[in-house]
Amino acid sequence: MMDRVKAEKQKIFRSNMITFGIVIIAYIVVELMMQTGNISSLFKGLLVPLCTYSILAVSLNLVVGISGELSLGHAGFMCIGAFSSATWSMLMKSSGMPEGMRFFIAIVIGAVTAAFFGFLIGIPVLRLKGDYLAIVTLAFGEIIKNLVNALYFGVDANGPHFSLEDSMHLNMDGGTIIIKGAQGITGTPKNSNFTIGIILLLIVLFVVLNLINSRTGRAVMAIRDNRIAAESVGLNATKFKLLAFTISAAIAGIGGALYAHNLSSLQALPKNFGYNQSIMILVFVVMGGIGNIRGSVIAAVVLTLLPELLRGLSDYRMLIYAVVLIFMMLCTSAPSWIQYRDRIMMSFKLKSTDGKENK
Amino acid sequence: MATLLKVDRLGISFGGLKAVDGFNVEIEKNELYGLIGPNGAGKTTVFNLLTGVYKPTNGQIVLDGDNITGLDCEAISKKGIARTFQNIRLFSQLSVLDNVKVGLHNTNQYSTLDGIFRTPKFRKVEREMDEKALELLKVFELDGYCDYKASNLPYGQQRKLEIARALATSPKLLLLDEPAAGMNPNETEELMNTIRLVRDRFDMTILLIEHDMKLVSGICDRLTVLNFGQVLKQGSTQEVLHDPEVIKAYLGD
Amino acid sequence: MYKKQLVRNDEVAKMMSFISYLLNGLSLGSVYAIIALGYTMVYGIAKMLNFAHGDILMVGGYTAFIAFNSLGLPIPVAILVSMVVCTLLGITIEKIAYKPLRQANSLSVLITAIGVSYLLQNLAQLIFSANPKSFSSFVPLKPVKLAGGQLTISGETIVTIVTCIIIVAGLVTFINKTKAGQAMLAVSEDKGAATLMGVDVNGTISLTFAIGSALAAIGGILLCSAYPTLTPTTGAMPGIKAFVAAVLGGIGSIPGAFVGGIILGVLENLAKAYISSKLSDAIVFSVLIIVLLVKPTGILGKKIMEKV
Amino acid sequence: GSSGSKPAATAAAGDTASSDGAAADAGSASGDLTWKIGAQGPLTGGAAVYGTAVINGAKIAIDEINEAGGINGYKVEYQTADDEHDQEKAINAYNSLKDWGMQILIGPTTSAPTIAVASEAVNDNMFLLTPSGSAVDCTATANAYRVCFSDPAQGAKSAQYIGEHKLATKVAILYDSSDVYSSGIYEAFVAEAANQGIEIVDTEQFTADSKTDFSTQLQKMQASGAELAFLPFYYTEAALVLTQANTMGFEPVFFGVDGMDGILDVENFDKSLAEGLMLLTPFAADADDEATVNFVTKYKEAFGDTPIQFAADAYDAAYIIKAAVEAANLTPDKSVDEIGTALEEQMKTVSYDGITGSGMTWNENGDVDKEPKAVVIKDGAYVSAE
Amino acid sequence: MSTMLDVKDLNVYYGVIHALKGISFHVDKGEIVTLIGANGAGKTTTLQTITGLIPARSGSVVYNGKEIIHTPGHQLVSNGLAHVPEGRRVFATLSVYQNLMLGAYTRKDKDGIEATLKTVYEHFPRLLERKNQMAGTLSGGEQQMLAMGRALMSNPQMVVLDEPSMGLSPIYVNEIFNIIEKIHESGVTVLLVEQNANKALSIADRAYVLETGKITIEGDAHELSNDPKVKAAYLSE
Ligand SMILES: Nc1ncnc2c1ncn2[C@@H]1O[C@H](COP(=O)(O)OP(=O)(O)OP(=O)(O)O)[C@@H](O)[C@H]1O
Ligand SMILES: Nc1ncnc2c1ncn2[C@@H]1O[C@H](COP(=O)(O)OP(=O)(O)OP(=O)(O)O)[C@@H](O)[C@H]1O
Ligand SMILES: [Mg+2]
Ligand SMILES: [Mg+2]
Repeated sequence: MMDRVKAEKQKIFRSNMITFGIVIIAYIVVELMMQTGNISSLFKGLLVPLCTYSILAVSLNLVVGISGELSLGHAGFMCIGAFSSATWSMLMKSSGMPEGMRFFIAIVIGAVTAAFFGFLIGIPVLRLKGDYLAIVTLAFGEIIKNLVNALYFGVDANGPHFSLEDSMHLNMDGGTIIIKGAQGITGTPKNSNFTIGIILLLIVLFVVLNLINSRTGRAVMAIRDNRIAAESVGLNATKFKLLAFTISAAIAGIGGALYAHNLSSLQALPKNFGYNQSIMILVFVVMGGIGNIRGSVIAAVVLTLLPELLRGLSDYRMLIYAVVLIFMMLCTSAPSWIQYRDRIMMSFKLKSTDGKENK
Repeated sequence: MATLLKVDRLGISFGGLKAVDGFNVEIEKNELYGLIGPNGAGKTTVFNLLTGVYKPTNGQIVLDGDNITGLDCEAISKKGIARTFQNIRLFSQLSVLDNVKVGLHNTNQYSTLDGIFRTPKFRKVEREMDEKALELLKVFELDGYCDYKASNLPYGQQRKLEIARALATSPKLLLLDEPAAGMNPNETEELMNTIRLVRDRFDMTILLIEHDMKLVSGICDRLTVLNFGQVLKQGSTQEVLHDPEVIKAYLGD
Repeated sequence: MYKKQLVRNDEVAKMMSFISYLLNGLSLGSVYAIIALGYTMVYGIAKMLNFAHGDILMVGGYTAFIAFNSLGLPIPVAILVSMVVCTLLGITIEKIAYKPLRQANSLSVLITAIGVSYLLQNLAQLIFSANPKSFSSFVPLKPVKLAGGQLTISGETIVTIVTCIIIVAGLVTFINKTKAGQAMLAVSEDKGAATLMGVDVNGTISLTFAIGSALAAIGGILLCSAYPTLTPTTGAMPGIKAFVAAVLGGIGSIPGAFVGGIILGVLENLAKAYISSKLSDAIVFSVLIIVLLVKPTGILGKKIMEKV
Repeated sequence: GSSGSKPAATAAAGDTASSDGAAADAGSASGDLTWKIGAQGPLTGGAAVYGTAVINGAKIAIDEINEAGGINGYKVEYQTADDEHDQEKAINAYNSLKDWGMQILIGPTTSAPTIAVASEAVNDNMFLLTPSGSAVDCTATANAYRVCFSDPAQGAKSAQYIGEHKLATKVAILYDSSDVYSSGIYEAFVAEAANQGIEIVDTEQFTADSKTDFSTQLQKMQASGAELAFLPFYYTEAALVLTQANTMGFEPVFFGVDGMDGILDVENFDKSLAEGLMLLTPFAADADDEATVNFVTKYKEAFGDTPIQFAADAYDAAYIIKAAVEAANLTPDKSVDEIGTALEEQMKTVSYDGITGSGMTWNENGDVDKEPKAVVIKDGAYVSAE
Repeated sequence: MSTMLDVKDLNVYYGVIHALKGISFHVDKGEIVTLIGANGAGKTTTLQTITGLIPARSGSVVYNGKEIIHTPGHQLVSNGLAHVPEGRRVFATLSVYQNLMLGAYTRKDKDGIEATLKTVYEHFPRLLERKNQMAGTLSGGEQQMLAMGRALMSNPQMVVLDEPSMGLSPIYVNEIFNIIEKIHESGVTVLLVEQNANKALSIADRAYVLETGKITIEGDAHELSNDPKVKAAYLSE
């Protein structure tokens, strides 16, 4: 039987390699296209966002798919990652620190800050179940957005100043204001690029895929499948849920850092850090298959490209996008559609082995 | 013989209902002990109290000299009680093998970072886990299904997998809640052999709930009969099963 | 003496403003409540978060606007037309977009609902343009002045609260006393077992959507009467707030939706008045979180026991 | 006050081939060569009103320009893109326009996207003239200019106006704390108010997520004894604010900013609620000068609505570009970079009379210098406040 | 004797899994017929297909002379077909009483319902004791009684029972079989799936043996209980 177990491991390994392969091949192809100039500005501009959303989708899948909790506030972690990393970059902008170093630290700061908040938020939130958990994460996301929108931050000779009122209340003595409430941060260095995006995506995939296929990942999935049984075999459900949540928040923070350093201005609008964005990320996860990491990446790419490809339809663009969204969901999840699909599949490979199909 | 489990005046109420009241039992090491009683007598509730799913309102539980009263599930599992559930609770999306490997979680350890970076330690421990898990599955003749999704197993197989998973935690005491439910007589017969085998091979102490009298009389050394949350009768299997009160309340004729 | 008088006047004034903040809160809260009722109905029975509920509300608003302002129909007829349109819309959406996914993962339906929400918003924009329309209040009542004019309760507030109470009472009676209501309870628990009881599951869910959507129409009209700007995104934010209200009250619970809505509205206004108007969202959401931590199934939510 | 003149370029280099038949000939003579001008703004979602206005306003101007023979003798092709009022989508929109071959951009419409796009476009040295991106940083890059006032300019000018005209000494402010535009004006207003002897008795905020119910904020403003309420936000919310203030009997002087323009044209809006509302705006749709009447009539004909300030800004933007291009004597065969360099240079000297101001000139920051008009609403119509 | 239920050539799939491979059998009016078979043989699937919970790929099910293969499941109840499902499926957050009343959902005769309720409480006094308890917190056996009682509330002409004795104490196993016989005596036709094949065969008129989706043996219940193959596979001595 050991060979069956080995074969199964081999299968997982192969599947992971395919995931990495797809990303790497996509990278090479795009780089080649860029070298030869065969690429539109639109597509070129989309490369970093594609990495960002892939990372976010993988991050959320860790919570929704692997840990089995519905989170509707993921954009909040992205927001924290974006603002904390951008603040760092702004502070260090004129410090003479090498750019690469500065950006690297910015990403780490984004991840760590988001992880910290993920942990903090996770402690109370993970006690809740199902839709209640969803609404509380949504609430947290909105709180974060609301606070960031009210936050003023500056530094002068006397050190840092904070205010939730307005820039006058910072009582600054010269110095620079970095975060200006709703006006956010402007002038963030544009450090993100496609190569860095892909590297980050690969790192995230490496961490998540290996995590899932390890003792820890198994524990998280066991708790998802049956919390009581998991506790009865000695797993600390809260600890593992929190672990998954925190790692997921850290990854979302990385996505946020990548996002922030791709645009020169950073504002917490409902569109980019509100619940709408959280839901968009959730759409990637569900569309790509809950728990399916590779699917998340593919769905994130397809669904980010789709509205851009539909630009030619002008007024009807978002309308058609909505219809396509509904249609795709029906195609991938409606049992009647799937049955139809299966039936067609079956007529191809008529009567293969019986028992194996149970798998 | 040494006493493994000693339960004293254990009780719990739900609202006004005293589901379990003044429950006592002493189980010896390596014993196969049966807990029987009419529907709703409180048998499953006793299991829930023993494993920390519910906190007892009074009484005390001592396992192998350790007072474990009031601990939570996780801690009790680490102390050495494992169980199966009346309504099967498997990790339905995981493979059969992984279900057992989750059971091995606390006995075979490596850190999350080992897992992420695939260190040699990870490889070594995973291999050990695979071997142990397969060994356990073999006992229940489930090794052939190791790569099936747990929810795709037939009902009887699922029950066996639950036992295998419980054994994986290397418990001192194994609790089985109606292991033969939904099995036909043949399957029940097989199960009895398996339970005996488990006891002998793993030197296990087993407390089981069952309504199938063939199984109970076939393998249990001693029995406790619960009725309305209280102990109605305790003693050797034959003695208890012939007790008129037990017959009246539980067995019928 | 004189000073004391001043202090007392000051206190009276403070009291008055407190009461009037409370009234503002009631007004907003009752609108949330009425929207939350529709949310909770659909969630409770069909077990889905219908994120398009807010947009059905918006359709209700536009329909009423057209019926009343463009076609010149009398108010009751306009309300009726709006309800009929929303009901049909709700049933149609359910049939086409949600029903095929009934057996699927509940997240799939959630995503589809989001698609429907986008669809409705964008359709509305194509048809009505993004320009706001000013809604004429459907409530003919004049504001009631109390305490010598220091307090004003708008007609909309009174009507909304009364409507809300009537609907809550009606729905509670409907569910507890009628067969269709019992059928809804059964469906909400276990669709398969409900079928075995002879309950027409599809019909019951359609009925739920019909009721929920009709409520959305009423909610839309009352929302737009109290806060009279109508745009294609009018329903989005109140929809989310109402969803929050429904959860706060205990999702699936009809009295809960009412309580949750009122509390949310009052909280929002008191936070604006006494703490910070820019942080009121954060404050409201924080309270929601605290309530749920103390009572994980909302204020009036049923505690779901999992028997082991 | 506004000049009643037809929009006309009085560029430093003087009129080139911009007039009539000759230009049309030139247009056809130059074969396929055309200008490619893009415009972008939110066309879907909550901010779609503004983007739509910009795109439509510019369209009217470009149609007129083409009818009159194009720019410098070349016809103009016009393409638009939706940016959903989002920085990232704005860059996508910009790039899609670039792929189409855009040489000059009118837009983006809203501030946050403008800042993002401007800093992206500066790499291409794409000249962009935002009709309405008012945050300071919108024109931080060399390639970006704007038609509207900057937020600080509006805020400061509003305070000055109130101070100079002694409209009130006790002022309460309500602004959208989640909006760049609104909070930018607010800050500048407060800074200037101190110089004008204005006492700010109450400051209230709302956010994009809570803009249904303003009653509590209004109540506090009322209680503060404010004589004037400063409302630096868009008319969509203002319509609601005025309705609610009316219900509770709060009747100070309401003072708005350019975003308030359009309030009278909200379908079915009770105009009496806006009676006495003052706003500093460079544009009023019912001004009776020939140029405005021409624009408003055409706009209504084409799109069914009365144009708001955004549309007027965009309309002017197209003509300003025309003026600058012709002043620099550019032709469409030039590269984006060449056009950008030339226009950036030209903008510093160009002067333009449009429907949103006369004698507009630009400084090197890209900010426009023009006088706002103070208008007040009387009998459901704008009249000059002076 | 007229045929109550006639199943012909029934094929059912779960996705690609062929769960029922063209099975045919019939139940006559007033009979008790039992279906026995190992775990996963397809017994539950058969019952669920008959009562419309699972769609069939092909085949026919005639009930009371009417083809019902395409009849929505809920309409069968008012035609007198009741189903006690596997796993009890009680409405967990509703009270015992509410559960029972839902059993009578299709009935309109108030007095009749009252009378049936009384008999159900007589069969299962425990349910009367617990009539206000949330069904989800009942013990396993109590839930089984509730499921049975609920089915009886519809006053059926025919019941299909899926392992009604599962999880019941010996006393109640006997009791359940007594009740099945009583119901049968009152004129109800019974199709019974049981693991407790000894008991099932002892009260049944006829029986079918199901093996991996196919009917392999059929015949008189008494004869089957003496059939060596059946004895070896399904019966205890
Ligand atoms: N969480 C709970 N809340 C309320 N009552 C409960 C709860 N859990 C169990 N009970 C009640 O306690 C009694 C004992 O239940 P328990 O499940 O222990 O019975 P049991 O002996 O296992 O019966 P069975 O053999 O039918 O499984 C039952 O009457 C049940 O209704
Ligand atoms: N929902 C499902 N999806 C996929 N396969 C299923 C499903 N339900 C049942 N099966 C498979 O169909 C076959 C028949 O199952 P069924 O439940 O009808 O068996 P059964 O005879 O009732 O067994 P038991 O005695 O365990 O209740 C089994 O192989 C089972 O694994
Ligand atoms: Mg039990
Ligand atoms: Mg079965």
